[in-house]
Amino acid sequence: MNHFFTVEGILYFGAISLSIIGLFGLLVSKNLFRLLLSLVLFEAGANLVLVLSGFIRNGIAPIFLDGNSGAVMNDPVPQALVLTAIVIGVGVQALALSLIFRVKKHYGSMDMRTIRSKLEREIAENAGVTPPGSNEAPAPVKLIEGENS
Amino acid sequence: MTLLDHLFIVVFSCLIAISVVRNLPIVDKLAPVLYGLILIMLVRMASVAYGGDAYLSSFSLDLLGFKMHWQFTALSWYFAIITLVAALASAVFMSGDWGRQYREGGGNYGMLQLALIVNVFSMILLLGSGDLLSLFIGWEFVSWASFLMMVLSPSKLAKKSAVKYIVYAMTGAMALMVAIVMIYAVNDSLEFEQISIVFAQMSGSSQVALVLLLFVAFAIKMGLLPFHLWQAVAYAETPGPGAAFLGAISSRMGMFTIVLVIVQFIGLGGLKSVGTSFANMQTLLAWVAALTTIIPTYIALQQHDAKRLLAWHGVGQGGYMLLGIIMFDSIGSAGGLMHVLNHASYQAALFMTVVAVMYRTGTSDLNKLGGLVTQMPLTFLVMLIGIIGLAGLPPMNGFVSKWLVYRSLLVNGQPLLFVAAVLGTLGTILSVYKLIHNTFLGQLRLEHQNVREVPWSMLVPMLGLSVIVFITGFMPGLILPWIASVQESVGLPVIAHHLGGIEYAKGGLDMIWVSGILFYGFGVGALIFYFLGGKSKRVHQYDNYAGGHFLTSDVRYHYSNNFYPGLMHLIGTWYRGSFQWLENSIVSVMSFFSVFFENIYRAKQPVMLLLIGVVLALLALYRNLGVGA
Amino acid sequence: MNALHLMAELIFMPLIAFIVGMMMVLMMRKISARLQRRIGPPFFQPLYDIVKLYGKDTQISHGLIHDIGIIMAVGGYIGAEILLPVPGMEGIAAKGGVITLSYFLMIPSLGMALGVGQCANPNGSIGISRALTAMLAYDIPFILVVFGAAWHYQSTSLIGMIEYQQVHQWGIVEMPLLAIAGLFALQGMLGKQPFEIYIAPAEIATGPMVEMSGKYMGGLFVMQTFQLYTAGVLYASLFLGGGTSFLTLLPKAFLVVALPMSIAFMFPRYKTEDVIRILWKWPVMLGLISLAFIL
Amino acid sequence: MNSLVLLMVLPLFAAFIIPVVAKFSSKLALFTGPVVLCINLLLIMSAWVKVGSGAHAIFLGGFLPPVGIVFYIDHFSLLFSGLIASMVLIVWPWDAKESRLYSLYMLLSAASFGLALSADLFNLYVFYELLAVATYGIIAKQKNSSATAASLRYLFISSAGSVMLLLGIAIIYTLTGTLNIAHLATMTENLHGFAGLSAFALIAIGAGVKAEMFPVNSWVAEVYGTIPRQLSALLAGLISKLAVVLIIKMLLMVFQVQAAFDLLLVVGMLGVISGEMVAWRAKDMIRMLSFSSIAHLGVLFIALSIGGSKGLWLAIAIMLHHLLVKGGLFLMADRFSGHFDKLKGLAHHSPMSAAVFLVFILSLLGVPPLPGFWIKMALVMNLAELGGGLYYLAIGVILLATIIETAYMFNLVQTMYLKADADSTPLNKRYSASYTFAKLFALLLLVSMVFVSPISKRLKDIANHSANPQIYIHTVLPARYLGEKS
Repeated sequence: MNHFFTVEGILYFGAISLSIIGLFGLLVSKNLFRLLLSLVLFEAGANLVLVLSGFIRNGIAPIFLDGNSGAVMNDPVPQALVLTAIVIGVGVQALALSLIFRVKKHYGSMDMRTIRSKLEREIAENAGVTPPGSNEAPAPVKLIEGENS
Repeated sequence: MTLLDHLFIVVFSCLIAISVVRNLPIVDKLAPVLYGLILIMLVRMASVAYGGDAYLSSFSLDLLGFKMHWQFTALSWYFAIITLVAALASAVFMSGDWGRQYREGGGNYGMLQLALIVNVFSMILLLGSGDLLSLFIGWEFVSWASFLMMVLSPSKLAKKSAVKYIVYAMTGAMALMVAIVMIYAVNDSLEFEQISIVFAQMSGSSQVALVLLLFVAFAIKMGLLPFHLWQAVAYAETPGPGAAFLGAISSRMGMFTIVLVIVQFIGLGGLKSVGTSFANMQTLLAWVAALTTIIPTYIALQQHDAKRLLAWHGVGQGGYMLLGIIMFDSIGSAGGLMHVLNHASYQAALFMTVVAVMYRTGTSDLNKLGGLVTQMPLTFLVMLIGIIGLAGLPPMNGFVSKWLVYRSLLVNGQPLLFVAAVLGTLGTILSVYKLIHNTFLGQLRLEHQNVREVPWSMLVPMLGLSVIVFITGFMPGLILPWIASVQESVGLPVIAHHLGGIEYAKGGLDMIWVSGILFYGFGVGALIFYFLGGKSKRVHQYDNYAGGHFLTSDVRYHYSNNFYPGLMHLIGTWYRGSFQWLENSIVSVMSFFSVFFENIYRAKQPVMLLLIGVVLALLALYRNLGVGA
Repeated sequence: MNALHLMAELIFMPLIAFIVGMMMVLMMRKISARLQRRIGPPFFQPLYDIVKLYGKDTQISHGLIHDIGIIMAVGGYIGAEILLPVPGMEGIAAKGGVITLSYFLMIPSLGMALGVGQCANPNGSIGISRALTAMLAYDIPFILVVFGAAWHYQSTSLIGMIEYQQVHQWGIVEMPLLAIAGLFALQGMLGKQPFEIYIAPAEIATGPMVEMSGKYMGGLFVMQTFQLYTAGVLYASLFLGGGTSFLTLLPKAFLVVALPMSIAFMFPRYKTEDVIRILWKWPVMLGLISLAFIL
Repeated sequence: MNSLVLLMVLPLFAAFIIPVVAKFSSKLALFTGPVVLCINLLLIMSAWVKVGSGAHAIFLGGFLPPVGIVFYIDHFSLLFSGLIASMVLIVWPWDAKESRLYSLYMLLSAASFGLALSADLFNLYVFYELLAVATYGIIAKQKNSSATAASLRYLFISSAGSVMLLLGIAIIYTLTGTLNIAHLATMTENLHGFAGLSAFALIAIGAGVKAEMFPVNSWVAEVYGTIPRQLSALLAGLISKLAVVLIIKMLLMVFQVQAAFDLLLVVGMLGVISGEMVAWRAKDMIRMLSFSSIAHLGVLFIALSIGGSKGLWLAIAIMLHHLLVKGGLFLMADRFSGHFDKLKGLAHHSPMSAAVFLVFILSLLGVPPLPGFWIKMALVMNLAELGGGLYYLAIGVILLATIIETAYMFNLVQTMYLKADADSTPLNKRYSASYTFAKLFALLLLVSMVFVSPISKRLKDIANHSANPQIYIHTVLPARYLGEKS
């Protein structure tokens, strides 16, 4: 079990835990903002995993490449990728935040469950049907009249 | 170009022609002519029904690597001629006055004409199939064509039952598809011959599965137990002549495929090799057939709507056909095959009489009719001939085929099946008597005093069909050569026949003699009746014994509702609706799963699943690193 | 078979049946009279009855089907008689067989039902409904009996069955249980107590006969003679070895008909559902047990 | 050939200038998008001819593979590019007054083109995210607030999916050190371990959010229920397929292993059965179509699980068919939607629309001789040839689904053919451009019925070509890489 206590092992462990915490947050949170934060954590964990994939212990920054130093450099590609991913992530989070504001304004609640049930009701009303999951009878089981066999 | 190609071209042109002119008045005259034309094309191919070679089509298709071709054997021809005669009769029946009334009542007459020719076209296509794929396509065509016919009626119930039908039909089609796939997967070929080749190579459980799948597919079409629930209501709700046509032949396409696939290519040996020696597939199918003769017949006995009563009998009579063919001997299979034609003739005639009564009185409710024999004597005659045929009494054709089936059961030593068949026949007698009694006999209602006989455009096909019912009963030898060719072409033992019936070592049947004796008896009876004794006096229907009361026209003096109270009191408790219950419980189980999945979609479980997935994946990564390090 | 023989059969078979049948009616009435400690009718009473009915002045018809129903009822039996082989006259009977014959026996019922239906009297219709139900009840054991016999004798032709019994033993010896089941069916077929709910005079005014008068009723009387004759000869042929001559056949037939009549008065009248219940229970059970032995 | 980069660049550029243009002329802004798309269509057509039966790679940014950005062009990717251009044209928001919506549509098409053409895992991720953002934007731009809520809920699940995709990419990079698909295809042995397969699972499920894959598709009903039908047609018809394209690229080039196939097979089956079951209980048109769409994407995954060129051609066929049918149905739903009972009498109001509807669902059910039948037939036959319990189970599931589908679809059809009553309002618009397109789709479907044979042959050719990793590798990677390998 040695390798778990190397630097990479610990870093990976941290990154993975972060992802799982984030996802767990997504599962248990009801508040919209907490959900968003969980998403941020999840994404951060994933970014860490990605950046770790190019990490080499005692490697040098890729920018100081001079060809004969003999030092191993960290892989630059994941770093570039992570930068992009972070940017995208921030964009999405900003969008989410603005949506949260609008939803809060309309529904007057930050609770996902309340919003879901209200949303379902609205959709059902739009479509002119009773919302799913209400206590209505199960699917119509109508016999053809006068049948007996 | 072979004759078969000509037939296909003619049928297809007729389809186009009728779909073009369907809303013009000329369709009334054109449609019967076109069916006559197709009939002539079939007659030109008649050599196949007298032992000639099968016709092959020169068309063939190769789509996605599946090859399709078409052929016409004696079996196809036999079913095709029945189809065409039924279609011709229905077309004549609906043209003219009935059609006018239908149009005035808001019916879409052009669509009905179109539905009829579409049905004929798809049936010819199915009957001409030369391999499993063309069979499947024809099969689907036939299903959808009958659906088209059924939905034409504006009533809500009709549409509901049509949907029910199409769900059943789709189930059958899917079962057929799985069976075809099982066959295809072995040798990558869709030829009919592959069925027997593949069947022989299969393991026991696959054989069971294959036979059951094929049987389910065909049984649904034919309305055999336990798939009988869709048929009666759907047929009964179809507009008049359409019901006559569908009731006559549509569900018999299931019989055609049973003969073609199960009898010809799996065969007796195949069926017997599946299962134990005590209960093999043949036994199972025979019992399905027997129960199909009994249960729907007794359901028919309960109906108080004439069309529905007939439709339920249509389901029941399917049992006789299967019962005969499943015996695999010369007389039984001849009986089963012949019953297809016989049933088609009298069933079409009977449906037409009921439609004729509806045409004049506006109802087919058996509790609201009565005494019409004085107003519509010819319709009564047709119905009388029809019910004698349906009940299987001499001298009509239903007797011949049922006699052959009974004979075969006797020879094969199947007492229980024999009793079951007789039970079905007796139930039929009771039920058809109720039909004719409640419609034509007894007291004539006040509102029907002015009802007249139906016009000739409706009478002619009815009378024509009843002539067929009688002639083929009197001289079954007219039909038996066709049956013999069919038996030869599907590899069954061939029946020895002559004009009057069959020759058989341990007691044959000669219908010319039988009918002769019967008519001699009637003749003597008539002599005794008319020449002995005083002259009878015709009295009014109210001049009747009423326990001292005087009868007036406002008194309903007709016994129609709950016609067999004693019997129903006894067996009424047996009508538990078990099959309906079965159907409903399937629907309930579906609902349960549906709600279950609906909740899955609403709940957060997706994220839970994601969580599990991610944890696993990351753990995998972590371990992988560990191994690498 | 020459034409003369054919003519003879066509004429004499029904005639014999009629005469013998009338004697059976007489016997029946005598038996019931004796059981009730009466003397009973004179020898020609059955004939007198028929002649009187045919000769009546008032003959009420309810329409053509009413007439045709009677013709079918009588005619069906006449046809059946010709298919029922008797000594010396079995040429035409060879053309049919026991299945055909049992179907012929349903035609008179249907004919009568049609005629009664046309009368537009609910009493009659109720009677027919009961009669047809009773037919459903007794035909099941009857058909089991026919099946068992046909299987045992390996023939569906009555002639073949009689020949077999002449060579071997009588059917009643070889298949006693089936023969008993046959007796049950016979009781139902003849419509004797306890299976005579369908005429129930006090309740539905004699049911099918309610609108029958004059020669219509006479037709039914004729039909009854045929019915008794058919039942007797058929049972005798199936189980009692038929006969090589009328001398051996007729006593058996009379015995067969006498039996149900003699026991009839021991029973009450069963309700329709009870008729079905009893006929589907005991004789069917006996028949099935017997079949298990035969097969 | 390199002009094909314009496919992506032009819409992106248009997306940025449209708000500016709109300041001067809203008309001009409205027409910018369609013009760009038409140009793209022309580009695609000329490229289609030029590529012929070969393939072509475009290297961007001055780096050669496996480092640089690569676009891979063959008939498969061009087919999808063409579909994107035409589909966006069809659903272009002509009646919207807002220029930002045009930008979003342009952004969406740019991302879609990128998704169809990219040959690089990370670029695929970027375009995927871009597509997602554009979609959230378009949904949230709808004037009703429930659309906002639906969009937010969609955002959460979709972003979670994107992160999973990212995680999968990270794992793949850890294992191989490259993200170029062609390069990955040369080192599959590194990826066929448990870790590699879980990376595939993450990617499949991550992309599966958009592809309406079973466990991650709870957004479908909410989003389709709140947005305009045209947009549903776009999402269900096209965007879902693009996500599938991503999965196809990974599956066929890198993960041709049984475990991956089994994964797709299982989620496919679950999707089919759950979708049909829920659709069966639906009582309004949109909900029914949404869940039926889920089920049909499930069928698509089942087809993919056959693997190889056979699986690919079936998948393409299913995608095209589903695009026509489901797209057409959603477009039709523009004119009639709502509770089924309101549709009573539709067939009498507008026999034509009932007939078009019927054509669509008959093909969906696989009734001969419509194209749907041949696809179903070929799919089932191919599954049967593979044999094995799971594949037979899949056959059973597909056919069972057909039966359930018949039940609910024809329940709807019979309602349409009933007599109208007081509260039935079968048509909520007298005229709708989408309906015209729906008719066009139906016509296409009928035409393709006649040409089943040539079309299937063509698709098989495309699939044979695109499913071959060797062609891909040889086209994309420079010779020295191949030299090193061999």
